[in-house]
Amino acid sequence: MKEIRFEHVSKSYGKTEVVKDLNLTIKEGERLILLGPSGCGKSTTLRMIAGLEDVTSGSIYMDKQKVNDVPSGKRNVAMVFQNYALYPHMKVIDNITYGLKVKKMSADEIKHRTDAALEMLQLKQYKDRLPKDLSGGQRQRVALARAVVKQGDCFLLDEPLSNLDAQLRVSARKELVKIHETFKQTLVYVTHDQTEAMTVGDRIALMYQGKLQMVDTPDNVYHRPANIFTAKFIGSPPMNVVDADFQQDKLLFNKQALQLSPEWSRFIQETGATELAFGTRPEHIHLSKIPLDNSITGQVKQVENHGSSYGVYLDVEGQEWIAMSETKNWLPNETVHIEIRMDKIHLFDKETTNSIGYPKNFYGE
Amino acid sequence: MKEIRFEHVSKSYGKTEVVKDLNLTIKEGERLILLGPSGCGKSTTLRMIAGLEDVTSGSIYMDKQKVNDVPSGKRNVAMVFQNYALYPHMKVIDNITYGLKVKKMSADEIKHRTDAALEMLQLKQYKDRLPKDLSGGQRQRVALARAVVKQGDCFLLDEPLSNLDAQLRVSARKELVKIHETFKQTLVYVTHDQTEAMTVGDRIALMYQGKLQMVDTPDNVYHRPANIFTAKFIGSPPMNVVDADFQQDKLLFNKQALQLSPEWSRFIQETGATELAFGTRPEHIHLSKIPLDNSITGQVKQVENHGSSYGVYLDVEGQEWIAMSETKNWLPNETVHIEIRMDKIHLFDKETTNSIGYPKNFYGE
Amino acid sequence: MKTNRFASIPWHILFIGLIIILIFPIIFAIGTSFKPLQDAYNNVLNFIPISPTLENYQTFFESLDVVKITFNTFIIAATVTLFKVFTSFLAAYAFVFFHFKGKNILYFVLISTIFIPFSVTMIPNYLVISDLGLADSVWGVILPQLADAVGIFLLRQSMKTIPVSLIEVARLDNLGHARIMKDIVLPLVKPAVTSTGIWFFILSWNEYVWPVLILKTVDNYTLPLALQMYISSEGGTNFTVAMAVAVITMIIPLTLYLLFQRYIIGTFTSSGIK
Amino acid sequence: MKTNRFASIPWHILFIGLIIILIFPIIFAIGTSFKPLQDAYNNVLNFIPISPTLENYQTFFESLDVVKITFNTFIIAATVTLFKVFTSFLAAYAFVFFHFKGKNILYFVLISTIFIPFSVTMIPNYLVISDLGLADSVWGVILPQLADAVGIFLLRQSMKTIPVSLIEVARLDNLGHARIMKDIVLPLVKPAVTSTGIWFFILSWNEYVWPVLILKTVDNYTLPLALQMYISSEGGTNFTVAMAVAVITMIIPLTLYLLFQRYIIGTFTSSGIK
Repeated sequence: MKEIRFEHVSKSYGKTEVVKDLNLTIKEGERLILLGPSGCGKSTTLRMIAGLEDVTSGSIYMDKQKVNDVPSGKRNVAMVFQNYALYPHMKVIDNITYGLKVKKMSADEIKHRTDAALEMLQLKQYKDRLPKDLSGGQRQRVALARAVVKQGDCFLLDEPLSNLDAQLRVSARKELVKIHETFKQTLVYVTHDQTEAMTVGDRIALMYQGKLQMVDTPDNVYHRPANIFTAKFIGSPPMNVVDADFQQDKLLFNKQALQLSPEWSRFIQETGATELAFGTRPEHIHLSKIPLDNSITGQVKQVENHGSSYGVYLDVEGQEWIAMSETKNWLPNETVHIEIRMDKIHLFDKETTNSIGYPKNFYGE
Repeated sequence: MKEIRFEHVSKSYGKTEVVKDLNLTIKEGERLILLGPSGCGKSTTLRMIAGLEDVTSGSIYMDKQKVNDVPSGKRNVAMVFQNYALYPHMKVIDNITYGLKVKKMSADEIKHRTDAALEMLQLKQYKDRLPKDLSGGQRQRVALARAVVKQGDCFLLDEPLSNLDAQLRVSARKELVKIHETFKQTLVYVTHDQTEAMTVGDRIALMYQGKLQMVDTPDNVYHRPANIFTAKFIGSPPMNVVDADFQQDKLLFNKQALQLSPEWSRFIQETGATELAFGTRPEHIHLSKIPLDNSITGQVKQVENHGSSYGVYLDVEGQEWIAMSETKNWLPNETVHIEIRMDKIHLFDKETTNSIGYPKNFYGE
Repeated sequence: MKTNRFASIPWHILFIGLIIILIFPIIFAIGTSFKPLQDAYNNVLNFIPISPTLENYQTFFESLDVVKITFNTFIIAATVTLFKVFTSFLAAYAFVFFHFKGKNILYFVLISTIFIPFSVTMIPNYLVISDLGLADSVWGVILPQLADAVGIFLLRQSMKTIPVSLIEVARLDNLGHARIMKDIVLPLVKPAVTSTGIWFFILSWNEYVWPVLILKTVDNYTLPLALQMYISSEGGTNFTVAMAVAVITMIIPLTLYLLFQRYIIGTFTSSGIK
Repeated sequence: MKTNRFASIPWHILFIGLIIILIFPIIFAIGTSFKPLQDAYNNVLNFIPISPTLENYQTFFESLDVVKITFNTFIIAATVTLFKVFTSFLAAYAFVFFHFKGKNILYFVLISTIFIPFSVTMIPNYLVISDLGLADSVWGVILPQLADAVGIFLLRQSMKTIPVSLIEVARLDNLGHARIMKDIVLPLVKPAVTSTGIWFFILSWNEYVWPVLILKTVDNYTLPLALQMYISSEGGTNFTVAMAVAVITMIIPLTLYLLFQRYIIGTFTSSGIK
């Protein structure tokens, strides 16, 4: 149970800077998700916490102690690897207890911890098997058990569910949350999967090209994205983010216009922004064959079946939009009317790609 | 453009039967998706069409011709492999034209086809690169181009998008549909991803443990699943499928009951089923803190953030349900009232796991 | 991949050729060792003895101290093998799991020695052994053979297949290198260690050029030296005896190979673990 | 993995030991080849010549037809290499991409021949060569060396890294095996083919035991035979000349190795493609 703090941490391999000036505080006992596409530096960040990678510049602290030069073995962290990293020649029980035995822990204590972990992860009947005789899900649980018995200060997980199939992943992530709620260690979890991030995390740290994009709760990351990257990365299908001009109290898409609320209009005027990117989630769009108040029009390009609803790809003044619809009765090239939930829109500065924020009193602030 | 027909096709490796008595007709020019979890036999099925695997018993026909003993090279099929299978030592352009050149096609025809493919797949500027100098998405497009120029009768794709990241997959599958609509070859597409299957397929053939589970349109597979496996495999989060008893006009969950519509009651009585499995999708459940008409109660176990909505795990009479909710104001162990859209329910025979169908006139039949 | 009908003539010719070149001489040697000299001369290319005899074996056992010679051969091969495997294991571990300056150059230089003719190093080694007073002793044969770049190469290849995360888990548990080598790396590369060891053993067992330079007394001879003695005997009158010695020389390596073939074929077909 | 501080004494001792055993004799040989005989006798363990001289090289060039000998060595090594690589390539292709009955047993038997002492097959081969009237000719040296199981093993290992789907794509395009081998497999395993070839070339270049049995006339000698002649000359009075011959013998293999080191180290560090 320790706080982990990154202060201006950078990491380079040769000339490639994979983590750039990272400042991040991981609170004691929280579940922090490091989320991002492959190559964004999230795994490297996790490995720097474990001491498996050197820090090129900056400092990492655990509570008050600077740990840059503390070797891995002295940091008291437990880690679950993507490939599980089980010792192939050791039985399940030996995999779990080996790390404790080399520490010369008392046999009683080892047994106590191991029994609890085997129980919690339903591994009792597999304890004499070799890893190769286990299914993927069982191996993953053994890796978890091995990390759990260590009772380290920090619990680090590197894409722990990515080798499981979709069904298993759902139950595994629930199990993980349960384990964390038992031990309450500081948990850092690396994933590229936004669903895992949303469901497991207390907070999400989104990274892209080595840079931290946003750190906040899943709700805020989803509903109040700090920049265009975050807006488009979180949510499936992704948010529509298109170019728009602001004039008086309207958003212009070429010749078409959307009326903004007085709060938004005043707010945009205050910030002085003119070149904007406009964001709206596909599920906040309502399509109609007949004209609606404050709507714009677009042409249907393609309809995709998503099961519970249909994804309708639209051409709106030369930009591609996607809207979710309950029905599939949309014909290619048909002109449709697009109504947007104006209380759920997002606006970004086109140059900095940052959100220009939200009007005060709009979200009850 | 050929019809492909499987008649009682089985395939075994030693004693393991990976495809069991498959009967399936793939219509001329359609997009058929072979969908299923890993190891279900879908790839083997595809490879039997290509002639890369022998058939153990049964027959495969292309139009009228039995092709069991026709070698791969004479079947005139084009295939895209999961790993793309680009020749690493050949430039993009050579990868694409090599197969045509060995057929001694005229240089004009080769150039004509290749230029069209490079154009369509936006590969012009990469044509002199080696595969290793391309991104994953570009490699995938080269593999597509190589298959396209062949203009074979059938277009076979083995998990063609699984090595791409989420964002790219969305655009790649749209591109694929567009290509198919240009050439209209019979297209067989193997995937384990239900979203791909739903969005790309004219029809979906769902396989599990070597057996065909259901072949139908995406809409029918989603809305009218033929059995419990199909019901739970398609949809995310998966459909709730729980044990229920039928008595008079009610479904019983232990001590709680749901009133069925007269159509359903009459229908169930006609089929004579009593031991049932009841299915309802998470998005067809409405949760409430106050009692509602025709509802049952359950205890909240866990709430998961899914971004646009929340997944609420419930304990209903000892069985786990999941419901989608717009809000997250559900406390652990709180008792909530569960209202179900009774026009969207599914019932299965517990023994055969097959759907017992739907009452006549219920879906306008 | 679908079964290939493997029926065309050129492929059959290839494999028959391979068998003739690689396997026929072995069968021939065994056959000849059971032939009387006269028979062997008259029917050189017929490898089945017309009147089988053990007299060649008898001659060998009567004229030399076979037990002593076999023991010499064994002690040299065993000691050389143990040392080579031990030093190769340590070096391979360092090359795979350490990062240090000049690592790649050092590896390159060491591996380069595989390509140096033995003749080049033979004399320098001989001089050192003479200076140390170890000429005509098995220890003189052993001393310059305590390390072998081939072993470093083979074990490094095998260790490279160990996922680095296994070592990282151990490091997070604060394990030292001795512990990691003994408890984790050694069990995982056991097949490679075994087959590298057998490879060294057999090479040393069959070695002629170096021992013949060091060992002068017939009592200190190894089996290949005894074999060569009969081969080069005046007038070729002993070549059937030589074949008998050859068969005896072959027995121990072949037994070892057959006993551990599972490991060896494993290392020679895959890359170690799984 | 994080940089390991590679500073502890035992590791240094290990690597210094390796260097002494593997590299020191080579430097020593080169040094001695430039020493006058007297100097070499007086300062055996000092490998830097006090008064460097070329007289050892001179002696060699004056007493033997060096060009002829080098040419013999070369023609044998080149022919043997070409054949071994060719037969190995075909056999490896069949073992990797065909499925036929008895494939695994055949592979096992062929690979087993790697472990058979050369002494065993030497006499049978010699008898056949004599019968064919090829004794004392380079062709007699070449003939029994047209195939080598080591080559089958190495090229099979390399071909196994080719994704089967590449071959399947070719088969869907109705390509024959000759075409697949030439256009797809050969370019992809070129590094392995090159380094296997160099390996065979160098082994054949350095070979002593077999050529000395076949080649009787000094004019037909190869470099290692010439070298051995000086080494075993009466009284050891020619050992500095022998070192000069050793250095000359080493030049061509070493040049080849350095020229193609990129390929060789590639094959010796990874498994062929990427």
